[in-house]
Amino acid sequence: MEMSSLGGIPYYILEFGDELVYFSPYTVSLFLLALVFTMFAVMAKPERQVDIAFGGDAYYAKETSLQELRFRRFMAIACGFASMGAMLTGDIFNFTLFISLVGICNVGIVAAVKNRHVQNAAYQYGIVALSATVPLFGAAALIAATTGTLSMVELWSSATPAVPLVVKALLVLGVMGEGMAPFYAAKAEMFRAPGAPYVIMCSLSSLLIFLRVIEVVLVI
Amino acid sequence: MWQEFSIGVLLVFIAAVIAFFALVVEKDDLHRLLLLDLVEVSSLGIIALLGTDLAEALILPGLVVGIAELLALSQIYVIKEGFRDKVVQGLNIEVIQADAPLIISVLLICYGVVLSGFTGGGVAGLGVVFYFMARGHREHFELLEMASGISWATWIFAFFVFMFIPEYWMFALFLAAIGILLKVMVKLSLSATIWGDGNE
Amino acid sequence: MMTKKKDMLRALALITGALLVIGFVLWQNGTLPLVGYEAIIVVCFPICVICLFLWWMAREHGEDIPFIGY
Amino acid sequence: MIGYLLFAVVFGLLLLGIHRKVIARIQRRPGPPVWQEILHMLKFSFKSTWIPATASNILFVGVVLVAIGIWSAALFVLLAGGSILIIFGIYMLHKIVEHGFGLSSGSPYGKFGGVRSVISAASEIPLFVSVAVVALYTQSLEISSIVQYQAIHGPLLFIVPLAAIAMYIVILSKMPFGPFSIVESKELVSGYKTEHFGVWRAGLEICNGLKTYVLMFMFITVFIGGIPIWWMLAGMILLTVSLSFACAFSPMLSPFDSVTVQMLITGVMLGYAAVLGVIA
Repeated sequence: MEMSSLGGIPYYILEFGDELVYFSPYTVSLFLLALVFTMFAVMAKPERQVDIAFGGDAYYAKETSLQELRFRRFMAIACGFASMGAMLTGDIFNFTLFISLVGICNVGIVAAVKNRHVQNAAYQYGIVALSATVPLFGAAALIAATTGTLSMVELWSSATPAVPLVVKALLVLGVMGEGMAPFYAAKAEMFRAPGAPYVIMCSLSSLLIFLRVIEVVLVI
Repeated sequence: MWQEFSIGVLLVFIAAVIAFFALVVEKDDLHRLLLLDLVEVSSLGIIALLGTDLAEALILPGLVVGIAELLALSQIYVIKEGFRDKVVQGLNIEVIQADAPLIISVLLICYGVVLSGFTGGGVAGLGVVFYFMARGHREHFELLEMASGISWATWIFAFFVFMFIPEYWMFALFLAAIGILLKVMVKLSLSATIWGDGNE
Repeated sequence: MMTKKKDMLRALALITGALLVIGFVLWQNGTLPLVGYEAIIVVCFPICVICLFLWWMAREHGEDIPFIGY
Repeated sequence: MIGYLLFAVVFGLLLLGIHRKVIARIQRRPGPPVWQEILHMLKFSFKSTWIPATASNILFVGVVLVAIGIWSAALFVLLAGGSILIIFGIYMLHKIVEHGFGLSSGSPYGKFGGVRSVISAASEIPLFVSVAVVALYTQSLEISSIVQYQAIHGPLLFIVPLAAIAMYIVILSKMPFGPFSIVESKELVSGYKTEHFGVWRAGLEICNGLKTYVLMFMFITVFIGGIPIWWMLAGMILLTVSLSFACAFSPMLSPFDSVTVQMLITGVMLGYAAVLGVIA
């Protein structure tokens, strides 16, 4: 499939030697969304989540301590930058690195909460994210081995040999492992954590990297 | 050559499958953390099989990300299990209560400084790790982090010298060697003290 | 205090509304490409709408529905 | 352009009103007038509002702006015949908006609505599969190329009926009162939008109108082809009525059943795509 028929015709391709960054309508719109939500994480105060005291009519609002807030805000911003990078980069290996960074940051965002259930969920998620680096980096290395290049623009051109389907599947598997956050929502332990602007960064970054990997897999 | 690469990839994948199987079967959180390292190594194996300069350039970030994730996870584990408040007073073994650790550490550090660069940093770092583990420590995380940051900046600065004023390459070389030596040493010593002793 | 806030909201609604109109005129002229005009709409339209609503919104202790006044 | 945008908002809200009316008639109630949703939007716009004390202030307001912004962008991409992948992305990111609405207020009802919207992520995969099936035939994801393909080969509705059904179910899951609308079920008060009242709700209504318009427009364009605007509007009303029948005759599923059904549909769609891929 042609590159222009997928994410639109690229406006601009920026090259640093063999690394490259490219701006197509698709990547730019995803990038801007990551930027907007990172700005929210920078500026917004965390909400004070209202909880009902069990067995009575009393309710109270959870407070987020300043130290916890600082750390989680930092992690959320780092996560935003990592997903912005993953949206724009045109280099397979950089892409995988950014994605594993998103994985670490997502773990970091929830791990700072002082709640055993939340930390347990973060730990399990971390194990999945870490083991997902095997298919992720493996796929990048196999792409380099089978085609001799890691640049997406070169992979588009028909001159380079096609990437095997198995390798694409490995790449998708890796991204799915790193971006597990939305699926952990089903357990609700992770999202029980207060701090909306930061928790939202988890699910946003996961969705964004899913969306980008679809494009990457279709074009290479 | 393609033949050899295919065999190598096959072997690495078998290793990865074994490691993943172990990870799935294991139920204890700490053991899973340890097994993760095994899993991680196989991904480095696939990259290493490329056998080019590119592979070398790719392994380093891969390794760094892997180690960072591992450290973060072990930290979460420590907090999750409430090991944070446990006081750690060094290894309580009779032999290393004497001056032996000091001498060994000094020797290792001197040798490391002579070697310089990445390897030297590793050797010297080992000396520091050994000293800390033997003697207990009252470390100052901020200080160690600052030293690491400054040495990293020196390293980067040296690269700029290489790029813009190559006449001074000798100076830049020494700067880079010392920078990376300090950085690796400090990083290693940090990992020796990470199972905190509640005095931060 | 309350009126100051309202003034600011009205000003913001007017500014973004003016930007929308200017964008339209420039697009008709051909100086601004369609994509640029659309970008202006995507950014300004939500701000304009919300500020407009907040401006004509009923006050806390005033009448329930403005314009009609009961 | 801005005129078209406003028209899309109003017409989308009208479609939602028709949806309510048809459901009411099926249930032998008189139901509200069809322009009720438009009146709702206007009414909410001058109700007094504030930001709850427990809310995360900037996020609380910001998601409303983002919600309107992304669907305006989706409308423009659709009109320009751009990539269907971008619309797919915006559709998925609407989930983040819902999540933001729910989490930012601090209310437990909102939070559960937001979390439910995230677990219903299973409904997106049929959409992707149907997009992939379409791409298999047209060799492009540009809407303009899809329209051209249909001008030559006839509507995709008859070529890949299962893909059309999958996308129909995806749109169904976004309609209010449907079997999959677990995010707005009544035990959660109003789900993710519980705490967004007054002006914020008016903004959300604008977003809903745009969203309905864009989704219906996309369905007709992708599966029937480029048709004149009057036929398009008539088609959208027809589509809405059929969706209303589907909503009125089916109970709302419990969250886990809803996700399970959507997963089953996804499985069927994946199999279908694989079969088509082998044949093609």
